[in-house]
Amino acid sequence: MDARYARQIQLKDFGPEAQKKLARSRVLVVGLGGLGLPVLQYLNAMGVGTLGLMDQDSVELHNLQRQVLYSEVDVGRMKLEAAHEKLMAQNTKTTFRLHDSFLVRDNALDVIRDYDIVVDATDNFPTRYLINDACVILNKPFIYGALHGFEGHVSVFNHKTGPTYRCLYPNMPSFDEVPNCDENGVLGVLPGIIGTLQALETVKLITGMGEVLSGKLLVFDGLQQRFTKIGFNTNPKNKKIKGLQEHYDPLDCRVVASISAEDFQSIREQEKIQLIDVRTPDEFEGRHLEEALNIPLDALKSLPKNFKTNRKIFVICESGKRSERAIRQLQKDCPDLNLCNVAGGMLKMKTLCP
Amino acid sequence: MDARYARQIQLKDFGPEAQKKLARSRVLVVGLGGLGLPVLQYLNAMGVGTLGLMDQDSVELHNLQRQVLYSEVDVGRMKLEAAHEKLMAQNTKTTFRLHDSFLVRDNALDVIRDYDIVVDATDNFPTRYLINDACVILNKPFIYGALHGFEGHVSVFNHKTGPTYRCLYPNMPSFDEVPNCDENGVLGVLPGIIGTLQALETVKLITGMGEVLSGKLLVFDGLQQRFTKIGFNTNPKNKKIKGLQEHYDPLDCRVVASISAEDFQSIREQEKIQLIDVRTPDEFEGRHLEEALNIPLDALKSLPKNFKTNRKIFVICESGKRSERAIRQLQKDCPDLNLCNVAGGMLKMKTLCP
Amino acid sequence: MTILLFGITKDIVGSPTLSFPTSSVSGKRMPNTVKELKVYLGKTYPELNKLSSLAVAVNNAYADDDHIINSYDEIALIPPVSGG
Amino acid sequence: MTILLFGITKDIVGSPTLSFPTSSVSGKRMPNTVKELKVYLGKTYPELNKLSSLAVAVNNAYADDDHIINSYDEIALIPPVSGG
Repeated sequence: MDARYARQIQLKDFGPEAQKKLARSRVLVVGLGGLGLPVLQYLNAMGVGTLGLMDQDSVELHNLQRQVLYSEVDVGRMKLEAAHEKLMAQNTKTTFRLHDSFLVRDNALDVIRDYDIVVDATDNFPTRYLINDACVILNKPFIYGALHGFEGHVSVFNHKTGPTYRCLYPNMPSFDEVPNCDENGVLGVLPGIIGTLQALETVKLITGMGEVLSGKLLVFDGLQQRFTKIGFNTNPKNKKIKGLQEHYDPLDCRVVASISAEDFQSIREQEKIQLIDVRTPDEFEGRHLEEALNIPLDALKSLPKNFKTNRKIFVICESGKRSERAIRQLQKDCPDLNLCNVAGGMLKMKTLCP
Repeated sequence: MDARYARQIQLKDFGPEAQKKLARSRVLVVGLGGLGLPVLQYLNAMGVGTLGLMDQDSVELHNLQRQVLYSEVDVGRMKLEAAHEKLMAQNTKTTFRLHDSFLVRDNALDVIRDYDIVVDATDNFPTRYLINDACVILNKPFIYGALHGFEGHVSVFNHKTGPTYRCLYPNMPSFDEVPNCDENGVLGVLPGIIGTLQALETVKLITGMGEVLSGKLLVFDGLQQRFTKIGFNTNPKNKKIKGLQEHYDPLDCRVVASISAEDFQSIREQEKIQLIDVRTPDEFEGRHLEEALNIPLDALKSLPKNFKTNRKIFVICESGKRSERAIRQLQKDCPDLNLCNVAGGMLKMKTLCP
Repeated sequence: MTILLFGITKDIVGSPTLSFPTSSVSGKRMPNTVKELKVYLGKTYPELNKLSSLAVAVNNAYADDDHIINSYDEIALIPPVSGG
Repeated sequence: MTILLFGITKDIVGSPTLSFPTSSVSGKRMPNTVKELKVYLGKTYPELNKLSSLAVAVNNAYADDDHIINSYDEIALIPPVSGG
């Protein structure tokens, strides 16, 4: 085997056999963000033969605080292109397969079918449940990682007869109970810790060495430096999924068009915009953007009369959650309105214009 | 504060104050290898104002298996130069200070003095004890990380009245009891896990948030996925160090000149070399390099008569440990001999020419 | 009884742990099952009630609603998290 | 008594844990202190004797040579490691 991998081949519990298994394995990484990048950097360094990259986002400035593979010059580029370029330079022997789309109901089975293992490095519940169901249907294990502030989860789901994501969390939380997608903050280094732990589990799964985190949820609390391991069992009915659900997207961030606070700020500086602030009158009075019209969420039945419905209408609240709900509410009756959520809301705007 | 850091500034326990503290802090990372690189990538991403880089090694092919910041084209370049280039592209706002040397007794106090925190990302005991003593003398905390195969250690030493490295391990192990330096294997992703945990402790120390791993040693076993936390106390005499020891180098790898198996192999292919194999006759008979002369370690008193003492003499054993000892033994009497250890020994040579 | 709080439950309660006095001291009736504990906590922290999806661990093992708990157990509330 | 082995002690023993029967079962005199445990282990695994620098933890706390141990303790042998 390659001298390049000598330092791990010389390990008694690893050896040339494990290296060969890595070389022959095919791993799909869904999401090229905070979790996906360290997973890819280390799997690529260690010699995994085929790596699938899947994402359709572009690099934004505020990604750089935790997505360490990207440089400042990559801002605005497609993540897929930027990540592929750097990973190729790191290891020219790896076969890269590029999937220039998000993982959705209509492509999930076809994409996952050709891989041995899936790494869930996504940032939203709908895709996590989709990965779970597709992996159960195709009988593939997947390595789960997820974040919240200073905390992270790691587990290996659907490994042989082991439990699945639905054995822990049977149903998707509704969109107003747990922060989803971009709304929630995360300490820059947290995805690095969780992503490298995911990469380790991937390697253990491929090579068969050690004990895989199957049937165990590792919960890491970075503030308290506390690792808690929770045991849980397979619920047989969750292993019997035969087809995907009709919809995974009702809670998907991507259904509600959103704009980063940074981009929103540059648009504000260039043109006259239409903006609804759905916070309470008290919050509005505390501080608001001058072009904003205040209609609290519970009073929002329809658009103000003087708004042009053929032009884009921005909606803002404190953190981006109520404004998302406002958009869903308005879209129920008028699905064609061009509504756009200001991600992060006034909290983010305040960091931009202190 | 910068929109770039919005995702962490919006965290209640972090906020703009913590971001300012990061920007004002000066962190020295000693060693640009498996541990140092993830530490630097994440501290740089998160906005630490001043980062000190210290190393004098060049990138070797077998580094790429775990040192993920380097690309294949960097092999042969100085680590300092390659790492600096990529970190600059990642964050142009960071101030980088480059220390183009190893940390040694004669420069330690002068270099460390100008930093708030030291990250111990070295790969050998002498430098770890030197960092410990210099940090005690200068009253600086340091973030310790170390590896062995599938395992890793993390702790924060000399934080206020907290314990030091010597409170855990009072004296440096002798060079034949615990593997040192390059000899021992390491799973590629392990330094990623330990390095990101070191980066987290660094950020907690700078910002004051959460509980710092002071007085606690975190021991991670990647095979068993076991995190063990050991409490230990300050031994007051270890806080009273007033000056560095005369020598830290008797066990230092760098004192014994060594060559990587790869480089050794290319020299072998180009010229006729002088080589002593210090293994037992049995081991030698099992397999040896054709130009090798077998003198078992315990029979090695002086050089063979027909060896040219003005030319380089290579010494090899099974793993590189006995040959290192052989060189120390020979150098005691003749310090000017041009002896060179083949790192990794026959074990590595076998991976090169299977 | 010690309750470790993770994810949004930590944000709702405002602290990483909760400690309960044992029933004999407080005089109040203590929850005997995971379900009763959820109801009990929901009274003090109403926002917890809207979490339809919440894993509860008793002594490091996932526990159903009817799992019996006692005052020496270590409980953890682990809601799903989505970030990546 | 369970002994967790780390670093080179795991390599020497060839396993990540050691379990001791309690003295009443084996009939042998069990070690009562950390020092006695080291001597005891050194007889079976002579290579352990050359470790001049070895941290021993009893129930997750660093323990000196004269620390008293009993059969229900969890012991960990943690030698220094140098890689980076």
